[in-house]
Parts: sequence; structure tokens; C-alpha cells
Amino acid sequence: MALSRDQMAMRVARELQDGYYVNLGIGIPTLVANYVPDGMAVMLQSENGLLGMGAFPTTQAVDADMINAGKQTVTAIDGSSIFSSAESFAMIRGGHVDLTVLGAFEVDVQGNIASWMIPGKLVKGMGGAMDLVAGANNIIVTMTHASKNGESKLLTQCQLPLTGQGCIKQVLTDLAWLTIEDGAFILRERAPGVSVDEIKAKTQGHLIIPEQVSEMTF
Amino acid sequence: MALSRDQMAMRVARELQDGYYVNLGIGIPTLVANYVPDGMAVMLQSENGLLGMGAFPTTQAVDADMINAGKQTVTAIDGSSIFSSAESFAMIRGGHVDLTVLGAFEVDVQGNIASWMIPGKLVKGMGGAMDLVAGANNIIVTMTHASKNGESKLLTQCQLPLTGQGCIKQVLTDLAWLTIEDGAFILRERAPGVSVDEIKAKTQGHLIIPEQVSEMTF
Amino acid sequence: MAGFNKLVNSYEAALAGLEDGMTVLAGGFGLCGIPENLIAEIKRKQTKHLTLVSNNCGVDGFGLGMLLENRQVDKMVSSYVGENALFEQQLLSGELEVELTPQGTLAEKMRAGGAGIPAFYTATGVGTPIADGKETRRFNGRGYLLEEAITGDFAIVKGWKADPYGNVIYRHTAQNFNPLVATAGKITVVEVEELVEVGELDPAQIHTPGIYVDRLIVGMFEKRIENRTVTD
Amino acid sequence: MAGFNKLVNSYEAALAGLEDGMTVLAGGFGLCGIPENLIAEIKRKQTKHLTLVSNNCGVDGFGLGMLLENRQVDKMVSSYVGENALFEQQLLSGELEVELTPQGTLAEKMRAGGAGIPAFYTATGVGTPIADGKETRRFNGRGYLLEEAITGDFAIVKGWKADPYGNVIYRHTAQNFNPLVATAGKITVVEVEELVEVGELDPAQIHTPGIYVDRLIVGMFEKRIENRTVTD
Repeated sequence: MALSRDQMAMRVARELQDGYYVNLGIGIPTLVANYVPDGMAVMLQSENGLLGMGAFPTTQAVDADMINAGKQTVTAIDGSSIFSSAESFAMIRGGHVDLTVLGAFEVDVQGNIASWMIPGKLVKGMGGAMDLVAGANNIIVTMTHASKNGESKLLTQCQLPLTGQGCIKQVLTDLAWLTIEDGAFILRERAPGVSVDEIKAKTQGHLIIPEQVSEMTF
Repeated sequence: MALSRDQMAMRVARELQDGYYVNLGIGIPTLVANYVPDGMAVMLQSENGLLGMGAFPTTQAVDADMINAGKQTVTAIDGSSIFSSAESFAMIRGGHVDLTVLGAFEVDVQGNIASWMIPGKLVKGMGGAMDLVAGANNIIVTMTHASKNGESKLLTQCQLPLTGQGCIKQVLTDLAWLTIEDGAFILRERAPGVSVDEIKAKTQGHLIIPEQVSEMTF
Repeated sequence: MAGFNKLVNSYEAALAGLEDGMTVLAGGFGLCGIPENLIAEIKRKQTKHLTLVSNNCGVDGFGLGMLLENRQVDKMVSSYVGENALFEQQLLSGELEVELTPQGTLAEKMRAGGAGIPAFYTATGVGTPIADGKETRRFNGRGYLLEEAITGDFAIVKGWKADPYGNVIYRHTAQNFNPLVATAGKITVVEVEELVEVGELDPAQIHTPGIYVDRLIVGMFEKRIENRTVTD
Repeated sequence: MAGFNKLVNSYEAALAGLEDGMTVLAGGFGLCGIPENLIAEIKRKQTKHLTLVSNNCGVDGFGLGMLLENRQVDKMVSSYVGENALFEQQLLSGELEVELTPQGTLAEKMRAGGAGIPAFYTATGVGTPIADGKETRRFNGRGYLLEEAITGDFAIVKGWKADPYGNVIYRHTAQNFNPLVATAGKITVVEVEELVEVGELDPAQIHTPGIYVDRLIVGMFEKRIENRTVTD
């Protein structure tokens, strides 16, 4: 069965390491914060200018001046720092953030990513995503493997305007964990009960299937 | 008679305006702070990262962590701000400082200035001077008109390595107040008792002498 | 120190000189830390054909969104359209010229504008549509785009506390773009919640030194919240 | 939050991994805000063939001047030689390679290094010897030099107070180059006067966020004064 949104967050959380500074995009990436393994600490960077984002506030503690990059009201942990957008992106662009997790519309075998517009239809804007994918060494893309119409989002070549070029090496979909190496997707893990054949059928870009593809457990 | 160092500072101080942010170089420029006209306020920027430099401290109040760009112990006035070197030069380079006063070895009719090295002999380094002359719209150079050997420092072309190119429009020497326009020095004022002929003799670069050259009074 | 007193008495005085066709830089991220009253004053003045530089364009009916609604804006420079339906609609219809700019590049462009740096290189956007027409250059084996600085005729800024000299501090994440915007305006206007005495702010803790600030005014703020998320 | 505890127990541990031939960025302006004990540890380690990037090179016999005396330095990148006789002598004799860099350009180069900006343009130095071999380019009718970023293998920084996560504040003008240096080291080591509890520093008032800091140590400082000027 395809992973739930929470299972996707749980799987991503396994890539965390103690002491990581992490930027989590809007949507599924945000949920990763709920699954930080016990005994491990990560510090969340929010690109509007907060390092050390905490939980949502209580109703009483809601403060319009304390938000995250998703414009949600949040809190700051002890030991946090707050700074300008220029300083925030200095951190990001300068490669100081250890892990970035973000959503996408499409990725391709060259590590390209498209996530910010569908010409003529939808213009969200790139926000901080272009800086994040250009600045991070370690990026995980989370998205559904295929669209609701069954069209693959793992392509030979992205069809939508790019967010970044050649920067994606790890993708978690609702069906699989894949890496991107030398112009191919490599199937590393499959979701529980999802067959290699289904993944194959839903991956348009060149897919390499190692002899052993372990099944995720939760 | 040639101006004393304090008279030079007094003359420069007449160019101040209420509300000016001013950067004063080491030496004579520093003395300008002593002659701010009554009822007028200027705020001194020191490029090591202090806006709102105050007087020297009392012996008791000396603090190794509170210095100016001349590495002198100073105080900060109420309403001052302290920041990094990057921020300090953002102010300077960005043209936010209203007036810069600094010394020089030579200036020339093209507005070039040389102030930071004498090849083979003396290397002070440019410190912040290159940024200051490139960033300011309003610069006054203070220096003696000629060297101790009588060689003019107001030249057709600077002989020493430049600090900045085409950036100087006002020069105060111990003999005269001059502006630089269209490839010439223009004699605007002469020091008390100093003749136009003496100034002419000690100015190597092209000198324009208007019909009226007023004598400075102190 | 009268010459350093940046206080003005009215919003009209705060934006005196703002004219049709000018470029206005605005602080804020979403609705957080936006100069609400200065924006409202631009609406009241009916200044037209503005170019606005701001990460977002408010929401429908609040913040800079009001100026879109009121057809006062010819061009937006922003990173995010997001949930602002009118912004997206004016963009897609071509009514509004929009220069979408990555958030970090936008922040850096304004910092550069204030700091006298006419242009810089960044890897952000290489190989994407925002690289169109821009120089790409390699440093140490990696491609980078040349991005030019942004300055504005006016910069409008929302601070928390300021002293009369225009030394400003920001509150929590309402800082965001405000200190960058503050450096890059020919005329920088700051509105704050609270005026403090000269000398009350710790010099080493000032976010925006007064040298960047031309006019200062104290206002009341609605501070709308876009996404009120809570735990209880 | 053990993973964020940057504290090390000894100066030896603070500079573990520093090797001959490396580039070290050092904070401080003159003798103000210099990482005294980290410099002393470099002397003790006898690391050779260093490239040092620092606005000044201390004075004869103190600060980075000790490393010159001890012939540990192959190259200096600085803006000011000033009163350091040995520095000037080694420069003029050619024994020491010196890249004189304008102070503002030096600060910006390190900021750029930390911020992932490989190069930027500045008007500083156009038409002077420091323009030799550098690209000049016109923007809006004015000439600018292309200047490249600086990063270091190690960055050594002097702070005032820090918490164990490496959030640092600086005291008065001892800030100077320190926050820039802190961003631009592969390994950034900060020594401070005082360790405070996590949560004790106001998040909006931190000069160097802990993300830039790899190692933290508490030291005792002599804080020499170069020019003791007083009014009484």
C-alpha cells in the first residue's frame, strides 16, 4: 500500500542525524518534525528568519510576530536565534543547513526539480525553494510517485519550469525511496506491499532496480 | 602664515551640516570633531563598527573593547549603534555617510588620491580608505600643501599608487581651500597671510585663480 | 541633536514626495512585520503606476493586496504569489508585470543595493527560467548567475521599537526583510509600535542603525495572522 | 540536545585538525576582539606555512604578530600593516606574501564566503593597484571591480558570551570582523569570555547563530590596548 503522509514523514525522519540543522518545506516535510527519533535532536530552520523553530503555540501564546515560512504561528525553542531574510539565506546559500526536505511537482534522472509553477495555470512562486535546492548538499524530495491521473512524476526530463538543476539525489515518494545517480533513478526501498512492478510502471525516467530492494517497515 | 593643524580642523568644520553622519580619518581629520559649531550635531562613524563615537573615556572608563578605527580607546554617545565590519562598510560603500575627511600623500587635477603606500619605503596599507573614497559623494582631503622639501602634493598626476580614482573634489591644505573641477585645482580661499603667489608656486597641477580669493578668518 | 530627529507627525508627512511611477520597497513576510499604515497611506494617496518590491503581496484585501485591488501597481518584484488570488489572476492575465525572484536572491539584492554592491553571483536559479537573459559564470567549477542590486525611491519598514534617531529593533520574526529594505531606499520610512528615549536601546543590539532611516512614525497595528496554528 | 553542544574542553581540542599550509581566518581589529588564546595555541602547535586572513596582523609580539615572529605564516591577507614593524619588514623584503585588501572588501569577501556568494562587484579600488588582474565592469555608468569570496579551513573567533549551542554575542566594538569570520570557516572555533545557559540569550539579539559554530571554548583574555587615549 502507498505510504500515508505520516509514513512518508517517518521514513524521511530516518535520515536525520543528531545535531542536524534542517529546513522542512510546507506539507509533508513539515510532518517530519513529529518523528525525530528519541534521543536525537535536530534544529529546524525556517527561511523567514528563525533557527530553532518549536511547536505550534497554545491559543493564548499565539503571536502574529512569530511565524514560520508557511506563515503558521509557531514558537521558538530555547537556544533559538532570529535574524533577517538576508542572514537566513546566507545560511542556506552558504551550505550551512545540513538537510533540506521539500515537495515537488516533478523530478528527473538528471536531478532536476520542478516545484513552483505550471505555465498558464498555477503560479505559486518559488519562494525560498530555488535558494534551498541550490544551497543544500543534502536534499530529500517528498512527493507522490504519480499524479492522480497516474502520470509519473519521476521523469526522463522535467516538463515544468525548473526550480533547480542537477541538485536532487534523494526522493521519497508514497511508493518508494530512490536515489538519483548517473542519469538514473535507483530503487532503494519500496513501500510495504508495493511491488517493484508497480513502481516500475509508474516511473517514466530510467529506473535501475538492484537485486535487493528492501521493503520499508514502520 | 600656514594653518595650524587645529585651524585646518576648524576650517573643515565649517563644511559640516546639522545631522551629518561623518567619517573622520586619522590625524587632522580627527580634530574636526573638536570644532563642531554650536547648536549643530554631527554623528561620527568609525569604520571598525561604531556610529556615534564619543569623546575619549576617563581613565577609569577605559575599555579595551571600545575603540575607534585609529585603535584609540573611545566612548559611544547615547543613541549610538555598534555593528560588524561588513555592516560598517555597507554604510560606507552604500553612500550613507554624508561626509568623509581624510589625509593623503598626493592629490591631482583628475581628483585622484594617493595615501596608502610609498613603493619600497612605506607600506601602511589602505585600511578603509579605498572604501571610503569610493563610497562617499562628499570627501574633503586634508594635507600639507607641499612636503618638507617643498615638493608640491597637488599634482598634474599622482606619482604614488592610488587610493581612489577621480573621487576627490575638495582639498584643504595648510595654505588653501581648493576644489577640483574639470581637470584643475580652483583656489577658493587662502590661509591668513598666505599669498596667491606662494600657493601658485607650491601647486604643481594646473591651478585656476578666480578674481576673488578670500582670506580665511579664524 | 535636532538634526538627527527623524520623527514626523503624520502619515502624510511620512510619505511626502511619493509620486506616480516610483519604486517602493516594502518589508514584511506574508502579513508578518508589514508596514500596515504606510501601505494604507499609499492607498489613500492614490499613487499610481508603482513598482513594488516585496517578498509577498499581502493577501486579498489586506497589506499590499489593497494596492493591487486598487490598481495602483504596475509591477511586482516578489518571490511568492501563494494564496493571493488577485495577485495570481493579475499575473496570469498579464495585467500586472511580475518579476518572480527567489527569496534569498531578493533579500540579497536589497542588501546589495543598500551596501553599494551593484551585482553579485549566486547559484540560485541556474538552469531555471529566472536565468533567462542573465549572465552565467563559473567559479571553482560551478555555475552562478549574475544578479543585480535593487534600490527604491522609497523604502517602507515596520519596526518594533525605535529611538528618535531612527535606531530600530524588530520583534521576533517580524524582522524578516525589514532591515534589508531599510538600507535600500533613497528615502526610508519606518513605522514602529513604540518610541523609546535616545540611549535606551543597547548600541550593540540595534538591528537598523539610524543612518539608514530618514523618517520615523509611531503607529497602531492590526497584525493579522494568516495561518493561526495552535496546539490546544 | 547533545548534538548541538559545541563545547570542547581544551585549546588543543579546539584546534584539532589544523595542519600546515591551511588558511585561517581570524577575527579582530587591531588588538580589539582577537582570539588571543586560539592564536597562542597555533603558536604552541607550531603549525607552519599558514595563510592568515585578518584585517591586521596584531602587533610585534602579540596577537597574530607572534605567528609572524615565529615564521609560521607564508601569506597574509590584510588591509592594514600600520605600526607592525615586523609585518612591514617581512612584506618589503618579500619574505612574506601579502595580499593587501581594502577593509570593506575584506569584510565583504568573508561575508560572501559564508553566504555562498562566490563573487561580487565593488567600486572600491577601481583604478588603483588592487585592480591589477581583476575584471572591471560598468553598471549604471560606473566602473566596479569583481572581487571573489574568501573562505578558510579554520575560522578563529573571539566572542563575549555564548550558549553551548554556539549562539554568540560580541561586546562593543570587539564585534568588528568576528561575525563575518565565523560564517566563513570550514571549521569555526569560537572562544568567549562567558558561557551562559541555553535560552539565556535573546534569540533576536544573537550576533552569530550557532549554525556557524563548530567548536566553543571559554578563555581568559589579556585584552591589550594599542592606543590608550583618555580625557583626564
